[in-house]
Amino acid sequence: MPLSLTIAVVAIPLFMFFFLGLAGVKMGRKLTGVLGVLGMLVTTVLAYGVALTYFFGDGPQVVDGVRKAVIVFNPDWLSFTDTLVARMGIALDPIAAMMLVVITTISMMVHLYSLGYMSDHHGHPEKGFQRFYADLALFTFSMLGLVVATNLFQIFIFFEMVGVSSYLLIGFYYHSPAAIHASKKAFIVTRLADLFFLLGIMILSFYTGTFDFFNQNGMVGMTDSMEAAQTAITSAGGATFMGCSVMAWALTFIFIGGAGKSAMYPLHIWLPDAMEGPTPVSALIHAATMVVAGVFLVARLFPLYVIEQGAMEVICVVGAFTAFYAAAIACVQSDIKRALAFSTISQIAFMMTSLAVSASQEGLIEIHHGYGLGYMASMFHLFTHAMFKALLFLCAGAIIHAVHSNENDDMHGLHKYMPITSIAFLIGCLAIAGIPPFAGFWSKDEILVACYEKGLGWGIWMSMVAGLTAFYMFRIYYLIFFWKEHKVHTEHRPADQVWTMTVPLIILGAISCVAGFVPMHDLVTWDGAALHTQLNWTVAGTSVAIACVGIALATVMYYKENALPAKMKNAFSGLWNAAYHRFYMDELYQFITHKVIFKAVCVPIAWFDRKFIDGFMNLLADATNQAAYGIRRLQSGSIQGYVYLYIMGALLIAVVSMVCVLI
Amino acid sequence: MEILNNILIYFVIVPVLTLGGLALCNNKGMNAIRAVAATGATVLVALALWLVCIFLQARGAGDTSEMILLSKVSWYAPLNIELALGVDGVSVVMILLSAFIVFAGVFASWKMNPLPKQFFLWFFLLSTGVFGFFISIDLFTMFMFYEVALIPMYLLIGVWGSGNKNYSAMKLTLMLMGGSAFLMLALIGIYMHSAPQGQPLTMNILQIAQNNAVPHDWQMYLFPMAFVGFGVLGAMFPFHTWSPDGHASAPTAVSMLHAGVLMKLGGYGCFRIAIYLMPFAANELGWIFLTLTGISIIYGAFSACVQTDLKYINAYSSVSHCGMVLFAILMFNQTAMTGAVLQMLSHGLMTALFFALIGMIYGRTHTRDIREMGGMMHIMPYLGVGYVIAGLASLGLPGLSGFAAEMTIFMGSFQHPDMFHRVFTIVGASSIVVTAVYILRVVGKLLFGEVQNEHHRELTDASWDERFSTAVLIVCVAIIGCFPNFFINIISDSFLPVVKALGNVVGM
Amino acid sequence: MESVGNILMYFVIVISIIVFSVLTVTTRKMLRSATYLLFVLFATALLYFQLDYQFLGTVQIAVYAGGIVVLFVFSILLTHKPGKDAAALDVHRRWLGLSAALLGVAACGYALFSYCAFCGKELTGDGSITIERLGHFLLSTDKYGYLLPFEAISVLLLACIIGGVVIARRR
Amino acid sequence: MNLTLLMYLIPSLIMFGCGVYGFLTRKNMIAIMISLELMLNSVDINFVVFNRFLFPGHFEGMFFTLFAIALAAAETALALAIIINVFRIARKVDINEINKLKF
Repeated sequence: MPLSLTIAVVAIPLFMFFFLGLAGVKMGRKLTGVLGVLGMLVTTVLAYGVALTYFFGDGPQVVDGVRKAVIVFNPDWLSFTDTLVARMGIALDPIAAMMLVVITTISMMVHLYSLGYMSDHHGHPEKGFQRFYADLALFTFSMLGLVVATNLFQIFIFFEMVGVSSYLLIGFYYHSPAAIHASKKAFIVTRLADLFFLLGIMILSFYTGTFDFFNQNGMVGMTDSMEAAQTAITSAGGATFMGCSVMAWALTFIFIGGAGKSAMYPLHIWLPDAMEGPTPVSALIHAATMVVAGVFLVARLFPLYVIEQGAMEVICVVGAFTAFYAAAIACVQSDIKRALAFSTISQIAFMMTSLAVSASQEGLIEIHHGYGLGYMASMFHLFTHAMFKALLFLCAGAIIHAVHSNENDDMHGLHKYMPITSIAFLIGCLAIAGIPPFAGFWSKDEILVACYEKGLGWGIWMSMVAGLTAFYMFRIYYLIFFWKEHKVHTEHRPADQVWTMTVPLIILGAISCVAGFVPMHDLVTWDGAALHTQLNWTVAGTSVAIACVGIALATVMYYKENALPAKMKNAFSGLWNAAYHRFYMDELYQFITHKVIFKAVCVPIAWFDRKFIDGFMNLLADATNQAAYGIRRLQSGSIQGYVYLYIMGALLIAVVSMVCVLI
Repeated sequence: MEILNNILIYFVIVPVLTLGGLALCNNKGMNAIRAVAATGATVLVALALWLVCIFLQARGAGDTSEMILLSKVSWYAPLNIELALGVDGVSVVMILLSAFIVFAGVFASWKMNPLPKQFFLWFFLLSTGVFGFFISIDLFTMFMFYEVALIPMYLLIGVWGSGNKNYSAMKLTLMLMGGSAFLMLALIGIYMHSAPQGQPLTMNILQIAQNNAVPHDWQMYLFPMAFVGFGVLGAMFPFHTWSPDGHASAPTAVSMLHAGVLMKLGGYGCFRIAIYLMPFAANELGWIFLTLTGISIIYGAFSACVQTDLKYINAYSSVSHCGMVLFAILMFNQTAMTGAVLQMLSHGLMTALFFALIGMIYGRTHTRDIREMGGMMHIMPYLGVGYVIAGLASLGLPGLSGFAAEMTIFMGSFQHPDMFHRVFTIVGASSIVVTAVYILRVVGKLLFGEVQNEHHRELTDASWDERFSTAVLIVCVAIIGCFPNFFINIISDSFLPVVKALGNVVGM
Repeated sequence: MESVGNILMYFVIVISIIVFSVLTVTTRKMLRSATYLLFVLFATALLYFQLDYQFLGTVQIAVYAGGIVVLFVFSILLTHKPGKDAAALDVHRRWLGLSAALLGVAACGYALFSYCAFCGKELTGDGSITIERLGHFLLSTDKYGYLLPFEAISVLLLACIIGGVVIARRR
Repeated sequence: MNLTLLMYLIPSLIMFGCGVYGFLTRKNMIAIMISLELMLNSVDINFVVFNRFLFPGHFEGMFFTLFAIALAAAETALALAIIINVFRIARKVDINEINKLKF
């Protein structure tokens, strides 16, 4: 299968967006849904074909056993200067090809799942079903465009595009104030991050004079123009700003852009709220694909980050902290989607940390020799996490669809009623907890190995977070499916949902079981060469043991209804409350945006404008007016007055002239 | 007359003929008025497209002269006043923009009432001025057309406006006239020094630029006058306050034309007259105006965040976006200036679209206060979707025009070697976040959420003329957004002479 | 040396002019004011006669004294109740008028007395003019002909007649 | 005693002064017109006197006066017509009270 078919992979969703968006209203719901799924199916098949061809075909992309980037298509889109050109291209390299698979798989599952999930809303036919499918197609297009980008600017463009599709989908239930608020928040927070991304691009392009990742002839490999960039930066080495090199600033700014999309602390606040969107959307965008865009971005620029250790340290610290922070919050959430959202944040932080330790543990020279375990692990985890997290979200969606509530108080004991969902959820939990042979074990193990190589402290910290992960995931699982008998309402019994919703669960469950055996270290490495790794039994054993401890703890506390959780809650009420309120980050943001920016900046500026600037103009007008009124008194219309003045004037002139004559 | 062979003159003749046609119509014969107005506007669009073809052909054929389609007729020899015509890439795209906005404006005022004939008469007189301004390269003729474009605004707002229209019309006219007064002084000053000692003076811009004879100390006085004169129309802080009131009171089509085209006269004039003819002072004093425009960008955006009247929001947003135009022009490099023109195009179309939609919504709900509206998406989905698209264009969604323009500006500005300019670029760039805040705020309140007023449920969606008018603008916005390089190729080379002139100054 | 009769005549004229002028503007009865004006005009006519301008004096009597004063009397009778005094002048106004008038007179008088080189000039020759010559002057277009002003005045008078009719017409 | 030019100018000057005084102080419009006539008349005298004393053989001053008399007649006639008309509408001849057109 020719690699140029990637164009079709990207183009079909775009076409579907316009087609469903413009013609959907006329077509009716069923037809729209089926067409959407069919379109996505074609895209998925093509994407698989392209990815398999890229990885396993012996096309021109493999040189000496090293996979190079292939630029399929790269026209100019926006020429800033003769050399600085933003292009709209399609490039395939290992991570792009892997992402194609991830995105199309999840998107396909979500398209199918939505046929059932979106057909009704609390029993009423869902309004805007067509709009939903159009937006899904738009998102898929944007995300695909993002991963196949040939240059930094294109990534930025698609960052914006996914931001907007995410906005539209979070705000899908646009009559609900919470959804509007959440969508607005998501957009603005990521927009703020994108501003930093833009600054990073500006600085980087200013010093390197290019946006491109790859050399023009495409085959030469990943870092050719980047190497040029490195040289440029090194030669501009004196360029510093506030004590750090401009490169460090640029890369940190770009990371902030990625952190916004990937919900790193402190820009994570939008993600939990984004759960106001329909659950399939949460699964697609806010668990599997869009939120890893930041990780993807850092991975894409990995060769640059390798040079600039300072930026990597920042990422490392932010990632490690976020992983723990989000995991801690996830332990106490009662809304299952929010708990999953925090779990997502934590897992993405794992990937970020993994990338960061990978760059920082090695010097530049070793990297060139082809070592980059953390990078590979990160991408591997991205892949597996997408699968099992999407699975977990789709399960959550099925549950919510069945009980019409997000709160786990309304669930409990659902295992009896929804066995398929329960098993699928369990697979997901095992995978995320890192129990072999499920997918998560293999990827997380690699991450931990990479962390231990960076330093013992980093490894222990991340292992602890991994244990916490196992604990909170099983807490959620038990609270949903066990704990106590479900209070069955007579009018409807919760049950496994229609086949369109169940089939994706089964497929994703199966993938979660086997995804760990994908030979990722052969396929996805930062320089394209195969990476020879073997299981580090010490680390693996430790992490499995920690995970088991976490699961055991969760079992003790939450399997059967008991008083232990309440006791714990009372014992650590301060901590519990803080975690439950997400350590008051939202309140802090609320304070800054509303009290500081809105009340202390916008309102005074508007006041200043009306009263001062405008007032000044009005003052000018009034002064003119008043002066006119004043002068008007002279034009009294009284002839006698005029004559008097006339005579006096004449006399004055006479006197003056006489005086002049006398002098 | 030889000048009649030049296509440019028809951009003035066609509106004037339309004026004549309208004058013959009966005020009650709505269909005749519409037919004449629509025909005039369509011919203008056709002419503009043809002009683009001619321009591309000329450039394609290797004609690299600064302006093409040059021709002139002497008007008043003692003062060397000529009707001199000529266009470069910037004028061409501006003419194209104006033609489309006039076209959309005619359809947006399809049901104009009362006095439709008089409305369209003034409307076309205004467009005569606009087109005349863009095609002339003679200082006096430009100024004359500039005034022709400004004056009808008073009547259009004062008679057909809404709300506090007398105040707004008076304020707008007086402030713009105040700007014109400065401008006239500057133009006279330039004319007096348009040629070296002993040679005949000239009003022709190309000639003046070639002579480059305005003494430096005079430039230091004339440049601020010219820049402020045009800057008032370009809504530069602190001379922008006519804009919120004026837009709020103006009828739909007038808001469209005003924000869409008239405000562009300011940016165009700043570049064509102030900077091009007086590069020395531009280089020396640029930083002052750069600071002011930088303030405009941020200030307009923050002010827009707390407004509750739809038109005020847009007016302040225009202050921010037009500030960006002047900001980019003052960066003195080709990329940023190209971005400025793109931004003019983008802002013109997008704001016209905004005002058209606001006018349509206002025509139904009879309120523009966002606190009294909500859930419009349920009631009028077409207008709602249009508004969202306009909003996304405004906050810079790739694929719509705003993104390409802003990015060109920021990327170009950041290429400036001076740290001051680069830091200011960052300040300017931060407006994209604030823009998102106010756009999403208004979209959230106006379109989404629950319906606030039960009477609104009975309102209808857009009629065919409204749909047509907005669709034209949306398509234009999308075309610029999707194929920016097409426009950049037309515009970009036009800035070479200016950049060269500025470069000479810096070199000295 | 003038004849005594002439000098006596002069004093009569001058005194009546001065006295009646002052009375004209100081009396509070309108009808009297008009009558004093009539006397002033008569005195002026006498002055013209004394200076040998008989025709002018005649015109003065016919037009001014005969026409204009009658008009005044008519309009006073139309607009005033007979016998009623005008309101007393306020002090402020009187001082204003008095100051302007006196200052003006003083300035002009000063100028006359100090700078007038020809003020001591006496009457010479006969200034009289025959009606025939006058008619020639009025209708001639020569150097000293007044045809154009004459025609202009006649047009003006016509306009005045029409204007008077238009204004006075009841609508 | 000789009758000099000055001796004719003095009464004319006083007459003019009276005219000015009357014009400035009177409130009645007709009285103002009368004052005006006084001033006009004094000017007429001046013309005649200058003509007679300084340029005995010429008649320009006389003709000027002749025309001025005609003009004065016309002006008075019109002004009085207006005054009477105003009186008919406003029932007033006091110049201070007729201010409907003011401002």
